[in-house]
Amino acid sequence: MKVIDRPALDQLLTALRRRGYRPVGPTVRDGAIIYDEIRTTADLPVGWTDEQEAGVYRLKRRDDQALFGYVVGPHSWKRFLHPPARRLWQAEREGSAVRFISEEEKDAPKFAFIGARACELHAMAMQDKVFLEGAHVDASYQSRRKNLFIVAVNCGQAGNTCFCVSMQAGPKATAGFDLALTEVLEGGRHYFVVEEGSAEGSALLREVESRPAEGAETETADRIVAKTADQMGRTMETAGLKELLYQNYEHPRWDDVAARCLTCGNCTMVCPTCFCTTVEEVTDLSGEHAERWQKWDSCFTIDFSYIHGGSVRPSPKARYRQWLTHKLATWHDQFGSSGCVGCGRCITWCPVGIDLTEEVKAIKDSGK
Amino acid sequence: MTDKTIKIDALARVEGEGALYITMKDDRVEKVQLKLYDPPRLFESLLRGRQFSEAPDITSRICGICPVAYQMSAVHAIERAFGVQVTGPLRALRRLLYCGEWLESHALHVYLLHAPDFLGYESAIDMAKDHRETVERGLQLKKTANALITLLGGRAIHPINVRVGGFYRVPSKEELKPLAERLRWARDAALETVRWVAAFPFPDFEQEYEFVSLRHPEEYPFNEGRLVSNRGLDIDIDAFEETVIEEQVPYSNALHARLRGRQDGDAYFVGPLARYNLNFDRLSPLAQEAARSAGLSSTCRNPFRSIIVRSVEMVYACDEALRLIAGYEAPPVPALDVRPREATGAACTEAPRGILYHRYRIDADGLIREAAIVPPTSQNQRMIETDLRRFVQQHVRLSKEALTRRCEQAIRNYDPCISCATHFLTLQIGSGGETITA
Amino acid sequence: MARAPKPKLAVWKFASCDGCQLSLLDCEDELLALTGRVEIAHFLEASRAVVKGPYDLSLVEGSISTPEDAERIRRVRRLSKHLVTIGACATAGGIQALRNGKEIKEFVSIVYATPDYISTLATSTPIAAHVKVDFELRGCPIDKRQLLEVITAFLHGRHPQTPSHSVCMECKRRGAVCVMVAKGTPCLGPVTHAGCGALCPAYARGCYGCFGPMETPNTASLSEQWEKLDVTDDELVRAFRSFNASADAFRVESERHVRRQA
Amino acid sequence: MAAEVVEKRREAPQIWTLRLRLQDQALRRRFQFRPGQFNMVYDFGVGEVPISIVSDPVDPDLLDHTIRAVGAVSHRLCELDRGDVVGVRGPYGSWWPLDEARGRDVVIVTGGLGCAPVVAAINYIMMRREAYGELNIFHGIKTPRDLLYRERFRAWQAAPNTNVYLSADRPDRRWKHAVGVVTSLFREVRLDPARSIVMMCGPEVMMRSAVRELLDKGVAADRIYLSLERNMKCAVGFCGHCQYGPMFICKDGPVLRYDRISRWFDIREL
Ligand SMILES: Cc1cc2nc3c(=O)[nH]c(=O)nc-3n(C[C@H](O)[C@H](O)[C@H](O)COP(=O)(O)OP(=O)(O)OC[C@H]3O[C@@H](n4cnc5c(N)ncnc54)[C@H](O)[C@@H]3O)c2cc1C
Ligand code: SF4
Ligand code: SF4
Ligand code: SF4
Repeated sequence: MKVIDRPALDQLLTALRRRGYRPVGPTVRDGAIIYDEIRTTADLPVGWTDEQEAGVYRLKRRDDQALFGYVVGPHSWKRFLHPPARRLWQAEREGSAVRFISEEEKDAPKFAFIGARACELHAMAMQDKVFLEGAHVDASYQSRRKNLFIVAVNCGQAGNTCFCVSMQAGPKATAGFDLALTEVLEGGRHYFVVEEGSAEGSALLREVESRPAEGAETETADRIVAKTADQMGRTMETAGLKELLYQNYEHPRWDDVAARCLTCGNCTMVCPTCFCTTVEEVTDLSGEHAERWQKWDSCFTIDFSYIHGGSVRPSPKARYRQWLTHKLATWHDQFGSSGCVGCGRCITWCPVGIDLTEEVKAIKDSGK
Repeated sequence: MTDKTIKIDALARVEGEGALYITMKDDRVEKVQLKLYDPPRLFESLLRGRQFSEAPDITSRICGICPVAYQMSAVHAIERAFGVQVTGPLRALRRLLYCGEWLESHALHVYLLHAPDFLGYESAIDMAKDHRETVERGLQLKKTANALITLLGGRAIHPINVRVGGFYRVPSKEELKPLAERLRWARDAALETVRWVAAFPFPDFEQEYEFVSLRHPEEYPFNEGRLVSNRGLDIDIDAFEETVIEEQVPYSNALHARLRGRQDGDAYFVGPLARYNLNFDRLSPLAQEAARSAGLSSTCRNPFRSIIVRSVEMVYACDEALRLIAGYEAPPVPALDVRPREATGAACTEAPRGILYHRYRIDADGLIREAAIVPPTSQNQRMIETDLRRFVQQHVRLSKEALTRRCEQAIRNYDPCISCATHFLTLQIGSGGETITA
Repeated sequence: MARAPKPKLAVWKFASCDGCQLSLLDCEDELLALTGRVEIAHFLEASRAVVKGPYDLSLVEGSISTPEDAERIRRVRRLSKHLVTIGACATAGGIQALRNGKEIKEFVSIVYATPDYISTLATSTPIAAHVKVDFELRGCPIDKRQLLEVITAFLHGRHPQTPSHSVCMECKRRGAVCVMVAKGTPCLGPVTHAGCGALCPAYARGCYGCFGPMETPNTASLSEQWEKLDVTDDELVRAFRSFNASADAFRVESERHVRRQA
Repeated sequence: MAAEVVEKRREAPQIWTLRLRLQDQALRRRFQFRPGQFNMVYDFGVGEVPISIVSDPVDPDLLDHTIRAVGAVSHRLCELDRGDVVGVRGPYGSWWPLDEARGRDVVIVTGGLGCAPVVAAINYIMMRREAYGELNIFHGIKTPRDLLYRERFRAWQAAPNTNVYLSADRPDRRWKHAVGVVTSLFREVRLDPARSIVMMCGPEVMMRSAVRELLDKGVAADRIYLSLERNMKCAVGFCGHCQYGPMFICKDGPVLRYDRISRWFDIREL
């Protein structure tokens, strides 16, 4: 373990940029903490925190200058690895011939994620499973993923909609990072305890002013993370959850939640593991050029399950049920784990505050 | 000696739907009727009971060509009611937005609607077959204007960002920068436009007019000023309704307006030509220079030359936009706090085709109790008819076909917007013109 | 593609503001290319040349509010192989449909000296209430990229891709911050048809529903949420009564709140 | 991958078979498929849809696709002519258990208008008729007008050791076959549940009752195979559209063994 003092943290960004990385990380915009390009640590949400509730998010001032003193916002890193819209391929018509042009992946951007949380690392691992570990590999995702450098941050506080502990996905980053920071503001000092997670992480760290961590410092860091674990705003009982949901496809609770659900798709858009996409055909007026564009899609739309003659899931109930059971049950069969990391985004960003932990509990309390 | 009827059932290349009927007997013009037959959409009625804050969004739907004008007149009228004055960068942004609309509307009219008349084409699309580069320049000018409106307003048609008190979101200085680049190109293209249209053939048609426009102590008018004319009118906007009389005519869905105290039947002229004649001294040096080099003095009384004036105003709009961008610093808040109170407020702003008047009576809850809107085209309608009468009388020798084309061109001098003009008028049963050619 | 004779495009206007057809002229980069692919056979706003029908593709703007127009749209339909309505006026009656259901005499006599003249204007109805419509493009105004999509889709013989899900999906894709969750600003995005690219939230205001209802709008649930943000029934009525006031879901929801006020 | 339409055959009104050949030689040589699998077929400017391969795998150079024109893409595909070029990705998905079925009786159950996936299996068996036992083909339709492949059924009926059973819900006067849902025919035909393997595709309601009947008759759940349809964008498990409970129809299916999906089979709007 090493320690970087607050003023030296900018060297980390400089070092990353020197290596050709584009640092992206949390920054304040339009009343929330979102992810975007970061030039210096001043771009981070210095002295900000967030308060979250089902359907409610508010930025608040902290009484210190913490850089990472909040939890997760509406963005997730999938925006960079699995972008909201991406061209898949193009076709040119030349006479009766058609030529297909695939996308070049060699110029994939080289991102450095600053401040990825434990739950987010788990989410990335889940998308890795989807896009990299099956019979087919998503080349675009793969090249972005390969190029990636991750500076994780262990959470110093939990949000009111967080339940990563239940999902065994946090609050401490255990794997899948190059460097992991724990931010400490105590006794007038402001420093970061750094854990190295990869050879490149260690190499990079050598380019930044740091010193070996003292025992007290690592203990403080551990204490902070442990405290966070005790602060979880939500919990979810996961034991037997898959079976519970498999047995309750016809539970009346689905009707109740459907009465509230807007089928707006926000939960799927903010979810860091949701991966579904649609493809649109884009043509121009020349009639000689066509493009296939992939876009984030959601199981809450009617078109999602459309087959000729109608949608397979016309009712909002069936769509909510698909989403929840996919996340918490069928995901296990598909990818060997739950599809939920307990980040709480879908709870906070649901405009009507539907809370999946409550839905699960309701089914558990009265289900088969 | 002949009798002749000119009948255009569906005017083309104007905004909205209108028809023209002229009858001549023994070479004398008997009747000139410009019918604006867009079905009325009853805006004044449906504004009643709406929240004041909805007025800019609702009235913008009166006209897709000049939505910004409606938004500007609405917010200024309501702000006057509430005693709010928007100043500094917010005021500058509004001017900037208006520059965008003028540039857009003028580029549309000059290139796509009016120029084909001078060069003898049915449309700009036909014109593009011989003058592709020119039409493309016009389209790029329009596109630049739309980029400006889109950045400030969210979209080019019915922008979503204008509100009473200011905006919902204001751009940063950075965001405006790339626009400046494009506007510099546009300014050159506008100068090029002036040169291009100055060389068009213009009929001899100098007329005596009463021009009416806003006049501001320092600026070429957009949103503020007194209402003045070259015949001594000089009033505050609050006196508008005492001054302007609107009358119904049996054949049109638009009211005719005239000024109180003038002779019955006297028309007045609003729009670019009026602004130009009354505010030449307020144009930027570059725009003045462009006008002079196009052979215009500080007055111009040939409405056919309004195409040059529009082009000069395009130069001005670019120039002014660049000036505003250069001096812009983002304001601390996107909008001033607005508290409704029981009050009435009126405002006039200069829509691309002339003054647009709004008045609202608002109650203590901020609900609109009464609204009145007088758009430029209904003010110009009588003037157009007067022009046509004179013009046709002067050119009775022309063939019917040629005369018809000339009449259309004369109507387009005013860039009439029929959607605006008929937004609230009485529908005449059975007046629907036939527009289907099957 | 076989170079058959160019398909004929016609643009028709009914009660409207002209904004939707202006969107076609706003396709500055594509306009000339378009004229290379289709024959602009009837488009009064742009050309005095009128080519006889029938037309392969008719774009219809505006609502039907007079008996003459009700007759005219039937003729347009007969002349058109494909008829696409563009904009809220044509697809839902537009803002002028606010008169629908009101005592029209009373409504107009507020302003008009001779309300008798306008007795025929009792309603403003969408085109589809009068003739068969092949496709409806939403928006007040329509989005010009979507208009181009409709035209190119027509040229390629496919269905236009103008998803009918919520504005929220576009809001999130563009990375905007939800104004309702983060600021407590009422937003109609969750019940509004996508297409604008979530403009309003990107400009820090709530969506006001100008694209009309989405595919499965749960207006009741959204209203309940708005009430938690201190929105009154009165305000809810107005929110659902704007440019798509006559679209079923919005009309029903506004009526519900009218009843609750009473 | 670009593929050329080398032949086009009309099967019925609105149904055409396109014979495609991949243009790239190297790709063509590598292309191997099994009956039941499908390709994603792309028409320029219109879109891409999943279509089963119905030709025989011994000749993977030529790929037959029988397409029913229902919507935009399928209509356009049916309008293509010889020499036109489409895009082809594939083959994707699982296949019929035709190796396992060798030496057994095969029961084919289809219904409705689209039954391309089982045609691939029937064609395969026909080409290797002696390798299989009795072949019973059950086909249910709503009205006689929906019987699209009269010729084919006649030809199959004529093959050795092969029976075709047709049933119409709403027959007309000239209908000579059975009346009612197709599953009612099972009662009349002697099937040896121990020797039989079932391959099925068609509307899900029909398949539900067919499965029930067959189970009642003693056919083991792991001897019943179904081909399912779901919306599909990518065909490689990325787009999520084709989920069916824990399955992705594009990669776990489209051919699924009944015992693996029995848990989900009766759930509506799954
Ligand atoms: C594994 C599999 C094999 C198939 N094999 C054949 C075959 O051999 N012959 C045949 O005629 N049809 C087959 N289908 C059905 C065929 O894919 C649809 O008829 C086709 O997608 C309809 O597209 P469309 O654009 O013409 O129709 P539209 O109704 O316009 O559909 C719009 C879009 O929805 C999706 N869609 C609609 N219906 C289906 C569907 N049934 N399955 C999947 N996606 C759908 C497609 O993305 C389509 O482009 C198969 C489907 C699957 C899943
Ligand atoms: S659960 Fe909430 S966020 Fe998700 S679709 Fe329903 S209303 Fe939208
Ligand atoms: S701001 Fe409006 S459109 Fe955007 S996510 Fe929130 S509710 Fe939906
Ligand atoms: S966000 Fe809503 S109101 Fe705003 S432009 Fe889009 S659809 Fe219209």
